Amino acid sequence: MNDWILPLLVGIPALGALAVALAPAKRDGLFSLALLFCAAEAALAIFTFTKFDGTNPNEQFSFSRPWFALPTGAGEAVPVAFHLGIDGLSLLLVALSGLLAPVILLSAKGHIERREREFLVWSLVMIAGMQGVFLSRDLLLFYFFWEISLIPLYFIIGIWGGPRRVYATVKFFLYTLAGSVVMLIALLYLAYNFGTVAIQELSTKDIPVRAQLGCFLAFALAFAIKVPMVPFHTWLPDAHVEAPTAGSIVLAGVLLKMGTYGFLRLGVGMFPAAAVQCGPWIAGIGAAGIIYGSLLAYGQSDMKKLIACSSVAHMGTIVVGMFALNAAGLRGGILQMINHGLSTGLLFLLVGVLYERRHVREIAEFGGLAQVIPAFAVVLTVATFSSIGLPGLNGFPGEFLCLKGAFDASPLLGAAAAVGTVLGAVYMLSMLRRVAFGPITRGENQKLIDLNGREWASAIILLIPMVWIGLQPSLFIKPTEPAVDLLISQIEKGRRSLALENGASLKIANAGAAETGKSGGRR
Amino acid sequence: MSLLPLIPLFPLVGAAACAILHARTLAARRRDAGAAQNERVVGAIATLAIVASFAVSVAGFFIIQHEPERRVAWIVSNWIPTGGQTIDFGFVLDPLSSVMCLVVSGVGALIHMYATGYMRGDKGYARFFTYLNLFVAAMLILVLADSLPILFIGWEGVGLCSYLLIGFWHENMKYAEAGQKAFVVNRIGDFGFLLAMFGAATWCVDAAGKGSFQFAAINESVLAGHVEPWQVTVIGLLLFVGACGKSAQLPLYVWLPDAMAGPTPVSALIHAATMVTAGVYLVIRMHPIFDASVLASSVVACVGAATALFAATMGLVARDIKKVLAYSTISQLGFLFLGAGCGAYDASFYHLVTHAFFKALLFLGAGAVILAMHHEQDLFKMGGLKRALPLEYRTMFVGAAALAGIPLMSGFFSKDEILGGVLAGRPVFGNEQINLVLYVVGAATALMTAFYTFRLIYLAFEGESRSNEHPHANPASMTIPLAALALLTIAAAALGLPSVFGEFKPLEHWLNPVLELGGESGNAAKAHGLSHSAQWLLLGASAAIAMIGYSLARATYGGGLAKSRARAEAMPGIYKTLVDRWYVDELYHAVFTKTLRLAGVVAGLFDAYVVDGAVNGVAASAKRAAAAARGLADGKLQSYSLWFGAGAVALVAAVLLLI
Amino acid sequence: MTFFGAPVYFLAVALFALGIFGFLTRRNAIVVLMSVELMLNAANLTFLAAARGTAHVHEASAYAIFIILVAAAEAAVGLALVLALFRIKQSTDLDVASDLKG
Amino acid sequence: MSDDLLRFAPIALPIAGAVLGMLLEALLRKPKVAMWLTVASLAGSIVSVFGGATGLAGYGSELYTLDAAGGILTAGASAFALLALFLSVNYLKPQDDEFPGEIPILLALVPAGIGIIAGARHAMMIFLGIELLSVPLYALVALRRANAAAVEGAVKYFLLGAFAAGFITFGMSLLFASEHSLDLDALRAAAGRSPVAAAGTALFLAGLLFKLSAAPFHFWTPDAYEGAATPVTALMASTTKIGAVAGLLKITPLLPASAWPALAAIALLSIAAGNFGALLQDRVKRILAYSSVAHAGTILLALAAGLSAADPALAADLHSAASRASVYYLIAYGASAFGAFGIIAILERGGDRFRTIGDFRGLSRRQPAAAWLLTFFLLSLGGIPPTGGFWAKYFVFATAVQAGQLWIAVAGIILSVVGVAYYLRIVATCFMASEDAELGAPPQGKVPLPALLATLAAGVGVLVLGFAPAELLGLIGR
Repeated sequence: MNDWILPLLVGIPALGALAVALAPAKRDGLFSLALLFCAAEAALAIFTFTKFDGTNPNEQFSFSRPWFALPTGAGEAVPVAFHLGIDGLSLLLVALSGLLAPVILLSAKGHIERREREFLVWSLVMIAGMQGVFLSRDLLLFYFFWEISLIPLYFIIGIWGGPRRVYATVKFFLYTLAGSVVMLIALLYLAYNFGTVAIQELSTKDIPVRAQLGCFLAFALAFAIKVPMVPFHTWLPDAHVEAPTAGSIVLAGVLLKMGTYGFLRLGVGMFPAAAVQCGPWIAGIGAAGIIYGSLLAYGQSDMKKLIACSSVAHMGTIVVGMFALNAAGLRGGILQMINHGLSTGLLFLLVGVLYERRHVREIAEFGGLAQVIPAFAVVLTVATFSSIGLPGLNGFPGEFLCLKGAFDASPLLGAAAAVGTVLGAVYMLSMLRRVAFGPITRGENQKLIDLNGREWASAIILLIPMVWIGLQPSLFIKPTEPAVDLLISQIEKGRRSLALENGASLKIANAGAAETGKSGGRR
Repeated sequence: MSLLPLIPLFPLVGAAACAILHARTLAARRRDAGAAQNERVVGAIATLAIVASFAVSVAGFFIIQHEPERRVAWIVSNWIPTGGQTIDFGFVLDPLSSVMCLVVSGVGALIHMYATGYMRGDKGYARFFTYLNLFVAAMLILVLADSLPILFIGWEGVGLCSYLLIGFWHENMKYAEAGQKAFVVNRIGDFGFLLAMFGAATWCVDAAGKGSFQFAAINESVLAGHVEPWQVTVIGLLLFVGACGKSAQLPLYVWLPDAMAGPTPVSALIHAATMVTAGVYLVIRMHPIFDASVLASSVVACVGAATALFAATMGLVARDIKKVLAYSTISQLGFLFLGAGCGAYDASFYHLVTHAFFKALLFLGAGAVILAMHHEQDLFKMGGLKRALPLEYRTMFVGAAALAGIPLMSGFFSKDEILGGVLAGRPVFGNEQINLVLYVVGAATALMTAFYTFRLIYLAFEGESRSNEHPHANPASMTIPLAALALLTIAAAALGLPSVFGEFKPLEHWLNPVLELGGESGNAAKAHGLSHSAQWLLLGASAAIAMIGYSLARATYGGGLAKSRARAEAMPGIYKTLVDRWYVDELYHAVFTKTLRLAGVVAGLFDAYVVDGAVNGVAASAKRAAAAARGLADGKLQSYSLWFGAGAVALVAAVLLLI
Repeated sequence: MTFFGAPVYFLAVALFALGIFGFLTRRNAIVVLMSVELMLNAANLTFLAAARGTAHVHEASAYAIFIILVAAAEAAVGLALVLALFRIKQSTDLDVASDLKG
Repeated sequence: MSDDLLRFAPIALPIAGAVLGMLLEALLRKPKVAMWLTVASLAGSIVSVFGGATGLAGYGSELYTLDAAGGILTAGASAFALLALFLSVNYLKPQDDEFPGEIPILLALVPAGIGIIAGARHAMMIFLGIELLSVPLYALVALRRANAAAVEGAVKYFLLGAFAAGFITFGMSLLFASEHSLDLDALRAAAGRSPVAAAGTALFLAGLLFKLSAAPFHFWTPDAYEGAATPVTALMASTTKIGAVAGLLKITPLLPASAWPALAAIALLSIAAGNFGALLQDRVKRILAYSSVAHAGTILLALAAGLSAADPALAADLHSAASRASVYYLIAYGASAFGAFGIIAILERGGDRFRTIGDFRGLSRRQPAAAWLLTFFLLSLGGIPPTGGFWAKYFVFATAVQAGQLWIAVAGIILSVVGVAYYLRIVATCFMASEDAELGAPPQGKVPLPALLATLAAGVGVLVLGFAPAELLGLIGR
């Protein structure tokens, strides 16, 4: 059976990194070599998307080799396997990461002038790490790739970043690491108490509710920092502002999705009862995040920081959608993950285009660009409207489903989340207006040159799926449906065990003394 | 019937073609600045696309005659799988949507022809027609949609095109701001619409308990009583919020006057004939909801009446010719909602159609005047154009007469039908007296409408010219649509003569299948039916109101500007507030924009100092601990050994204690 | 069992405590070395005292010899180091050796 | 007969090599001979461990028997000594007039001492092993007699070492006083019965904790590491802990199981003291010294967990898990620390320039290979995958979780994140210096080949451990 696909998905960029590190070529030679690997990666990703069997809910193309066994005393040991697999939940994200690979390279060619070799090596390692996270079906392997993917971005931001890059990159690295080490402890707890680290097995084992809650919260901390959810988001604007364009694209495009994907696969998938218990809280924080992120974005004068804050709001929508824990919300969450990747990736690409020409990011520095560089203005308008969820573009189906999920969960939550659509329009359109429309305020803007071939290529790679998802959302949602329905059955199981648990405690309470006693498990 | 998707498809293809041509022009212009635009080709493509769509609509209009319930549908199933209620990409052509298609594509075609002349020489010619075609396509999707989400696609699509077209001359920051304001206010309305959609999908369940987004299913479920009353009211009110955003009713009307920043054909097409009526179309399409909930329909009626009156007052003193027409549009839309709110759906739809014709005519006429006066829009700087622009004068006079409700004009009959519907319609908030009050408000508005309409005519065309510009004639491509629309305005009267002149009401019969959904409750006005004498009385009153308005306008503005100025100064207080549009804009700016900006800054500071402060605080405390740790290692062997000894003692003590 | 009550253990513990006290308070390198010797001899004393009158007396004396032997080796290296320190710092006062800190 | 010889080979060979080396060097005055002799003897020791010297019964086996874990530790120590020898071959020559001859002899004795501790079945054997390990190290630290820092470091290390010896001996005497035997198996059987024995074990433990450089006994480490020549520091960083842990693995079971909180407290204290100590440090060697204190604390976490099981069945499992984790940790940490110091030694080439972090500014542009390799070692020390350090940290915390000490594990791992901060500071200085920053002068002279080989060997070790932890786990487990 074709189990060679997934190791290759992780292998191609890794081999690419090795090849670029050792290749004797000079600047352009290196870029084309790296681009070759990235193109192969993108092709394979699209190939995987097409060959994926949309009707089968469990993992496909699985590739598993025993790695080592963690002895847990008393003879037996916890088998740890190098186990890759893809299913409905990770399909779209794997495709997106593959697709973004060439975009990162193409955008990097413009503004990486020094130490290109190192940059290309780190980018390729980054892509390998990302694919590894989405494909790994073994908790330990997931953690292994999860931490490996931190290092490349640390260097990408650190070496090619802006003036405060060291502060930003150390903050990003330590913040994410602090969250993930707590996840490691929970991971070990699972290994020892349930004898396995395979995600599939853990999802089927019915872990007691109290243990589920503990592990869920530990995992949730790591993912909340990565998403980022509001109280833990302060590293994102700094990281984006200081990161080079290519770094921002990969950070916004894929890295943030590891958090939401983790919530989905490991949070809801393995600890359904805890997910049901904490669901409303997390969705509430997500909704607050949408509004808070939007207000933050509205107050920004730096274009890149504005888009970074908008990602906080968009990721809030995804979290609200997912933790509505119903059919529409989960579908919306998964689709919105790649929508955000595409539209924010394109927005950062465009900010990079401006930065390469003017070396400045303040919105006030621009104005009336539509008259000077119309092509750029058109792409910026499309990206802006895609990010605020205009029907016909990719933003609408995802956001619609997320909000519908939230509304089905509770109308109040739906209303709060929907406020984000209005606020989104406010700050995005005001940015678009101040950048593209109005009179030309700066002399330097007169001489700007429009998008060149390379920039057009990377923009088109993003625009095609953006329009395609907008026109034919079912093509992208259908393959994920079986996996989502499987997840829904998990959630139902979680709800039942939670009700059982509360029911049991309720009986004890009643038996103890005649008192009002709250009703059984909250919905 | 696979013809249906063609209706929106033609304008879409047209828009794509114009876009490609525009891109080619831009590329050519980049090589040498003076590259000529192929205006003729672009104009032809764009207009033909709309004419083709109009032709298909006409064909569709005749085809559905023979269909059983005059209804034809086309569906792409499971467009967005939501795991619950499926969302199919479906169009339906039934009496209501077919008439709307005819109006949209018909008036659209005329306006496109007009625009080819109006926009001549503009360097964004092809870009303009790309957006215009895109708009018509979106409007057609909106009208043909058979379910709320697909209507929402058209709904936001027209919002986008109005944003692009209002801010068409984006070099001017004022226009760009107007475009953004329009989109944001529309988005606030869409917020309500979105929640209404979700509410309808979850609450309006059929017998089997399965919700759906389809209009038919929702209406059926409401009629069958599967939905609790409060839910119906909530959906109704939220739908009305969406309608207010799109049709510029109180309190979300502020964007329409600023939308006049767009080129005049845009104002004619979007802000008079088509987009702004989308809200009324929605109410009529979902009328079982409004029939079922007294509260919702009463709110619609009252807000409609209030907006009508309020906008009319501002129309009295507006100096810019397009602003006058903009306020009049808001006011007439108020009328439509007033009618719909009282259950007179066919009356308000009739007025919607007639209004589309004569308001488009007035706007196009105004455009011609502006073009002739080299882009001068201030009425006080015009005058005496009667001689220079005879055709424009006559056609605009017809439009003005219809708007003012001069007897025998289509506007007179349609407005009268609404006022009749209000009187005989469903009691608002459950008691008759309010209907009477609403009638009086309507009548007052009609009076003011007549007054400001003819004020416009007299200021622009009568008296001697107050500007040193000598107006030049407009090209044929602009005058033909004017004439056509004038004819349409006159002919439209035939669509719905009052029953007193015999039962000749083609429009009403045509709409029955759609409006009869609720059986008796569907069209309340018809059921009560005013006695003949009451109808005559009503007709007389409307005629009187129109004539009074006309003569008042003639008296004040007939003799030239000086005398009218004096009368205006007579009541300075009111005049000033009216001129400043009741200070609403300033209020909105202060309440919304300022607080939002302040909230943005506060959030930024809070984020930087509190949330980020906490993170940096942790780092700082770690550094403080590090400094303390370094302090311990002072290099002296004695202190090292002291620590060693203390450690050993502590260890021994601990072990002994823990045995 | 009065075994532990025997006065010799008090002496051993006293010696050990004296050694520690000397090590902590004295600043002269040589005296510090001597106090370490004290601690080692306290251990010797305990070994021999514990084995008195039991079958393990040979074993205990072997351990004592081992400890004395190790003490000698340490003293040798220790004094060599103190000498090196003296050559550089011209003083055996240990506070002199406190350049490395932080 | 051959079994007896083979069993003692791992420790006998190095000692023989050292003694013979001294004689030849005195007679023939050619230092090269002593060096090659040491190389041969150390290599022989490693080969003998894997050649079956472990687990043999027979003469003297009640005093000394090398089990699998002990074998790995001895082989590891010998390997690190060998690499240290290569590292120091032409490190000292340029500006010191010392006979290089002493180095190989002293280097050979260190793994011998560790071998004795690793195979010890008798308390006195542990003490002898510790002395055999420590005394050569005191001398090695003070090798550059003219250098004030070296001598000062050595004096402090020596005096505190002697102080620790005092505690160890007195502890043993108390053990003997209460149990009349120093045989470890007998003592383990009597664990927790008499307070005097417990006190004795505690004192013994204090001495070992000093050797391990756990807090609050760690203050000698920074001064000794900074004072010593870099190859010697590399040796100390990688081997002293092996000896200490070998001893602890044998002594901690003597403590009653209920005493584990004491160990856990010291473990957390060490991680905190080490990480916070290093956070604001500016001299690189002191940073790595404080980091070794933190790593000592991490190993102690595993040992504390190993001790914590009350009922005997679980105790055996936990103890084997703890020893497996700590042995793996020692090898992985040893290789990483050795590698880091190796890079510094290569960069210094005997000079004295790469002392503060500032000297490393923009290293990635001057010596990219050195910068990347140093980063790899630092990441391993930080416990970031794909390095051996990650799995080491993983196994230690696995043991803690297995013993059910969740909150201690969480506290420990959060504190270790603070540790990563200062590794990143060094990496940041190497890679992220701004363009215009003036860079330190490049080290003169060509890279000494043996030193390069030694460091690369350590690098390969860390990489192999990073991707394939099963091999070493298997070896230890067997």
